[in-house]
Amino acid sequence: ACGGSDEDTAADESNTEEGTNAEGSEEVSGPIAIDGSSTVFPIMENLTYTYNQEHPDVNVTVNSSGSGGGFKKSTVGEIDLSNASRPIKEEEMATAEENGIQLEELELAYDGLSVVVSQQNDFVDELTIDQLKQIFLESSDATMWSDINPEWPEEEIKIFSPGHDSGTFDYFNEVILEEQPMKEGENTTLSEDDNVLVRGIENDPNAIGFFGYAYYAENEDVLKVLGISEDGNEAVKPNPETIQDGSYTPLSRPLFTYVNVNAYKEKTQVRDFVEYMLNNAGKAAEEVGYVALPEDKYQEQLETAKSWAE
Amino acid sequence: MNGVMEEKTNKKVNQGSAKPEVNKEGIKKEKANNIIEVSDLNLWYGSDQALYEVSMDVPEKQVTAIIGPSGCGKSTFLKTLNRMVEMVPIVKTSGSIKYRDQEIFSNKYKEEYLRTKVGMVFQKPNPFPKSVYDNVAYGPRIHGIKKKEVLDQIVEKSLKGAAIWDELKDRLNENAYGLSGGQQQRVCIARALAVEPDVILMDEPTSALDPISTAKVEELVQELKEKYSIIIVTHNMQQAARISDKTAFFLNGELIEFADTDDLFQNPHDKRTEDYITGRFG
Amino acid sequence: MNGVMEEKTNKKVNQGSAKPEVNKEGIKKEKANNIIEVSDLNLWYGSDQALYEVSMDVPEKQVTAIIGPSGCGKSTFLKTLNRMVEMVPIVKTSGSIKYRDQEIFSNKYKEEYLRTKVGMVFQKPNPFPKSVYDNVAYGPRIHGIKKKEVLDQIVEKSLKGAAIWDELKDRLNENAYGLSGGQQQRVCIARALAVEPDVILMDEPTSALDPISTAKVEELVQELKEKYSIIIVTHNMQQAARISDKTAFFLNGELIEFADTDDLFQNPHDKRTEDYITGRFG
Amino acid sequence: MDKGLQSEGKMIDVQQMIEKNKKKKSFGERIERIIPFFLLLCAAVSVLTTVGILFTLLRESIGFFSNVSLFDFYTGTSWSPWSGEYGVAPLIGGTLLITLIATLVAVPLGLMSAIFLSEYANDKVRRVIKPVLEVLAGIPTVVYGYFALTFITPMFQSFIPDLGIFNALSGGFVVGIMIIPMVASLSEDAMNSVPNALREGAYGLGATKLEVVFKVVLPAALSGIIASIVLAISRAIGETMIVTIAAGATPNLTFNPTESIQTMTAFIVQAATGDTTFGSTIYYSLYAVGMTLFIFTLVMNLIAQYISRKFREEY
Amino acid sequence: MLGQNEQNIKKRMEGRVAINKILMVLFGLATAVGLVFLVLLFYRVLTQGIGYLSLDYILNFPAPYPEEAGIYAGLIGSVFLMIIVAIVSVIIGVSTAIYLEEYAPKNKFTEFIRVNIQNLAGVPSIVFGLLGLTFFVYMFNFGYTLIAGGLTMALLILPVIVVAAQEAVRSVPAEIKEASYGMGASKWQTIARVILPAAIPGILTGAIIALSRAIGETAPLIIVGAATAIYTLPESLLAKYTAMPIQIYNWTGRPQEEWQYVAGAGIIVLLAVLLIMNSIAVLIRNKFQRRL
Ligand SMILES: Nc1ncnc2c1ncn2[C@@H]1O[C@H](COP(=O)(O)OP(=O)(O)OP(=O)(O)O)[C@@H](O)[C@H]1O
Ligand SMILES: Nc1ncnc2c1ncn2[C@@H]1O[C@H](COP(=O)(O)OP(=O)(O)OP(=O)(O)O)[C@@H](O)[C@H]1O
Ligand SMILES: [Mg+2]
Ligand SMILES: [Mg+2]
Ligand SMILES: O=P([O-])([O-])[O-]
Repeated sequence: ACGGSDEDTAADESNTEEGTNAEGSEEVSGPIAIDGSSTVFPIMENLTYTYNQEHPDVNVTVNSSGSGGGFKKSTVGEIDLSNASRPIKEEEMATAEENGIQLEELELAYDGLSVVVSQQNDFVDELTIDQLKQIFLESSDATMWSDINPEWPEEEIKIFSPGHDSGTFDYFNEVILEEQPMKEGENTTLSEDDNVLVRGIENDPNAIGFFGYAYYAENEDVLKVLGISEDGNEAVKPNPETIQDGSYTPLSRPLFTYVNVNAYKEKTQVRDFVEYMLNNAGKAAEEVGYVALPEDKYQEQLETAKSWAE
Repeated sequence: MNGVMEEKTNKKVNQGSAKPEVNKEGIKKEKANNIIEVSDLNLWYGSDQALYEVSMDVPEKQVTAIIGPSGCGKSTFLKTLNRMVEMVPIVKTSGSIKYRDQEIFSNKYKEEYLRTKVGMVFQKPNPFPKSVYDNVAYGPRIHGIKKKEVLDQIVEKSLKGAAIWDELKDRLNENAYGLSGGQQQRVCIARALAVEPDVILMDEPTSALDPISTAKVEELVQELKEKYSIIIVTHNMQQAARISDKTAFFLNGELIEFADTDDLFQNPHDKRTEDYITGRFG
Repeated sequence: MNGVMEEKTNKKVNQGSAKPEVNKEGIKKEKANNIIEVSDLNLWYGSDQALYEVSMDVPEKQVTAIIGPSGCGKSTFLKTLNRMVEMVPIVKTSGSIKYRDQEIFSNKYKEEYLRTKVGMVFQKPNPFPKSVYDNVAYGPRIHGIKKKEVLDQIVEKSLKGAAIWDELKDRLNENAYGLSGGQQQRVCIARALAVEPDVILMDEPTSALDPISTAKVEELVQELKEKYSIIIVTHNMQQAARISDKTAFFLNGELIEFADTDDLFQNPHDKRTEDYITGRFG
Repeated sequence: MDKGLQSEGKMIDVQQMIEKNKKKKSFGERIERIIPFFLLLCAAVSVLTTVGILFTLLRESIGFFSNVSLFDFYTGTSWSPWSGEYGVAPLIGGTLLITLIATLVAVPLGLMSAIFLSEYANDKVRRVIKPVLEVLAGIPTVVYGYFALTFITPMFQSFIPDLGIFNALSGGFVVGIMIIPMVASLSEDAMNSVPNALREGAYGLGATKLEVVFKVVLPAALSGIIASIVLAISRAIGETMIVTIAAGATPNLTFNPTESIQTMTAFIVQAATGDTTFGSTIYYSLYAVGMTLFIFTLVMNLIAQYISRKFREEY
Repeated sequence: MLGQNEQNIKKRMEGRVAINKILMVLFGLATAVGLVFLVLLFYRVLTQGIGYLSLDYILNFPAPYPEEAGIYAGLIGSVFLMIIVAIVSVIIGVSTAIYLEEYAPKNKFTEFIRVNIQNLAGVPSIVFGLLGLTFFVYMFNFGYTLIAGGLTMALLILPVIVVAAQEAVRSVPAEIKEASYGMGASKWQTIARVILPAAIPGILTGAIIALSRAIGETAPLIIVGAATAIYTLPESLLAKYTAMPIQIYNWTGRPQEEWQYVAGAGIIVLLAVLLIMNSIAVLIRNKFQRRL
């Protein structure tokens, strides 16, 4: 909510504190505050956990209050790193600038947004982008599966979607729905909790929904992932290869963290952690069910990051 | 000095005459007349024994008084007669109590039935937080009397019986909690009378009453014994002497002596009874 | 028949002698001896008036008895003397009460102080749910006495004074709620004695006691008046006659008559008093 | 007593000691004067809390109502904020439905449990069962949420075939289970504090336990019982995690308990923990819903308090 | 009896006693319903979580691997939170109750406070979260710290404690209050020595329920920013922290199935703490409770 003007003083304080610390060199210590996307949280937890084992004096805390929640805090300078499953929005960037905060984007991994139905669903295997629009768009009249394809049963489509303003929804909204409103009301269930979506879809042959690849991967036995085809091309299903090589389009998306450059400059431990993060993010991403970026991409970003300190 | 005192003085005059003593055994033989027969009653509160081997036959349609010093078990004994004492969960009893030849401790015997037959008036006034009317009508109502006219009749009769009708006839719908202690107690007596029980147990029923109400209740007790058997605990020996036909003297949980009232007061059989009634005790 | 009765019989013998009547005004003149002076006291519970224009001077180091039928305002009057009646929020009073020439209704007068000086024993036993010891030590403790030896002494003395030391000396640490009614009341009396007040108000203090305890308490009252002034409400006219020096008769919230006890009983000034004490009343 | 009098001579004079202590007592008197102020300050905390809540809710709601008219908000029957429809009725309906189901479960079960514990169970049983029941109120609502979703719903589905995976019924049912101890425990306390002399009076007239319960104990304990029910209902209205997880997130104006609904609280969580962009209308709408919820509980409580005052019996 | 013959009364008696028996069974069954669901819940939680429960689990910080993850930070965080909540809310709550029952003049303002408290008891926890965010986190500038969380929770359960304490204070018999005043005890002495001791069982019952509620609350802590992953214990009131329900909620939200079991283990620990709290309070309560 408020508190934008606090930033300067907060920064000053940490400045003097860290100044002395920096001279001591090698042994880094002090706090690092991270918040943001719940999608990115597992990667970040993995990274901070291993980092903390090497640097027990660094006091890392990670919250997961969503991409927007993270930006709410990072744009006023309350946190050092802000995780996001979508790029920062212009108005958020503007807020940051007003507050004298410089945020820089780093990509950590890829996620393949997976469109799924229940294993009990025996009629759909793949969908085109147009069909997705027909199913999800408010403006479309289709409410029955038979409205999409006459061969499909005359049953109501039940939609399960992540919260409307979550990073995951935002991305889907942007690339599939082209920023037009999605259906709402009786046959739509929104939840911030992806496991809840899994439960909802798994038992209903007429349900359809989407969420991060990791949730599909863990529930392969009860869910059926749909192949997505664009512009008459062959339908592609998400898997680590198709996500990394970009053939699963357009639903393959990058996951980010935004670094508070002011903090990066002033706090040794933030600098140290960002370096560690970029060196280890690929491994961490794979461990928690996401797809790593190509290795050189991490190194490239590391160079960029180092340039901020100047 | 006043009526009450004079009556007592009369008793005093009788003191010289020595009637032949009728002991417990003697009474037991007139079985037909006993409404309650207690044999070898022991009672424990947890591990503390409060009654020891009490045996006593309560005659029908007479007033039986129970006297004894504070803490001797009078209230406990009285509550045993309608099994109210079992409300204290740690209570254990042994022995037998027969009401009209039926064992009240038997599993088959319903305590609710017993308590309809053996009514009770308590030491501390305990009206329900309801109107005077509802207090008195409580008993008849639980026994299924619903007709307004009948209830009205019962309430009036019972309040009259408890010598409080005139005071309260215009306040029947007031909450009984607003009454003074004495008024409350008389409402409680009216409440007990309303179900017209067979036996009425009274635990120091007049201790909260002024002399006039006390005299009325005592008078009432005399009237009631035409139809009912009454057992009354009293801390007031004069009262026992005035109103009872038989008196039982308890001490430390034991029944020391039980005899016709005149005999007991004029010719106590036991040294302790004599000490107690002559005030040499303690 | 027993000690108590004999004493009363003695009183009766006195009945013939006609002492000159000392009326209210007569007493008021001996001002030096009055510890409490009530003038024109009116009291309302909400809109119901319970006391009407009561004026009465309580003599020092004597026993003043208050009698009257149930609901006539005895308890209310007593509670007014130590301002306990104000605990009922709807109570309103007018008039004046002076304790040792100081107006107790004055704003400057601390009711806590008044109550240390004017102690009280209630109608229903009301021990705290604490041990016997803590009950009796309560008063001294709240007034800052903390030394164990002193408290021990006070507790023992007070319990002895209330005729219950022998019964309870080994049970001082038991909870007072486990005691019988009579025992509880005597603990409450001991509790009041423990602060050694100047005046002791007693509201039917013996109504829950057996005759022996009653006799002891009565005896105690006689002893206490050596040092203290006692005002005792009783429903028992014999008791009033036995133990009090002066007696006040209340009826429907009015003080009907206030005189030396012997006078009041033998030579009642007011027809209503006479009717009441001869039992013709109601 | 004789002994007491004999030793009288060497006894201490208590009043004298009291007099002496009274002089030292200025400290005590100061406490006596300070305490009420301290207590009043504490009592003021709750008022300040309300003021704080109103401040928080109003400040942000004003932002919302500058975009959406108050009239549309309270008369609209469709809630789909992402298409600009802000009719709060479906959320209120969802809340009411959940509360109704929970109350229907908790009040009978809770009261019956209270009666059983207070009047029928012996001391030992009461001392074991009461605290065990209280555990129900302490289980994190997240746990209940998953319990409802993964256990209760499938169980209900076996005899209500067209019950959706998210539905008001299991959400409300589990909320009801959760608030049982609020009703049971506090009502039991109220019944327990009814003086035993009252029970004795009724038993002495030959009343059965049941008659004593219904005609004496319950009326005497009524104010305590109503207080416990109000607390329980308030808790049901405000319950968040269970309904978020098990009742779905479908703003749906229906009184059919087998359907998926959304409560006001569930929407607030959805909007507050989601990524709602700070400053957007949707972000502000959560405060408007919060405000509504607040007014809602206010009205509910005023009604309940009126009832409780009307039935209060003194003893 | 009037208008009724003996036979009728006896017949009715059979019926009344039978109904009493039947309802007794019904009441017992109703009590059992709550217990049955408790057992079911415990059974599910235990079967899910027991496998992951170990000393390591209790002493480990959060970790990205289910086998290494532990609840230590949450456990200690919750305990610290509860200490703050208990101290603040019991002191303020009982004081408020005493003020209202014993000191407050009967006027509009007092009535307002009373109504206000009753109403606060019905305000959803999430709203308290918003309050805490606005005031403790931002306005008082505590940030996302232990004290902000603790104060928010304390305000949340305050009304429950006040209402319970009021009821407890009110049910202290007037006779023993009179006895104390009659000894010349001042108001405060009477309260401290007679009223409070007699009201303790009721106050504790309220406090148990209230703290039980606080320890499981998730929503307001999310709003006032309890951390999800943290590798140090809070060292001061102004330190960041996490709490058990936050960790549990986070684990249940993860895709991999093992995390459900990790969460189950967390629930077991949370319930164990709850049971310990309850047992202590129940012991105290039973020690004091007796029917007057
Ligand atoms: N509920 C109880 N639990 C334990 N002991 C009890 C209980 N009620 C009474 N007692 C004990 O049993 C004994 C007899 O008590 P009881 O009340 O029967 O005496 P009482 O003769 O009626 O005395 P009083 O004249 O004072 O009323 C006493 O020692 C008392 O302490
Ligand atoms: N708290 C109260 N509120 C309202 N009225 C009351 C209250 N206490 C007593 N009264 C009324 O005041 C009158 C006097 O009552 P009080 O208790 O003083 O009588 P009493 O002479 O002590 O009677 P008893 O001998 O029965 O104790 C009665 O009519 C009673 O109903
Ligand atoms: Mg007795
Ligand atoms: Mg009186
Ligand atoms: O938490 P999100 O990744 O959906 O923003």
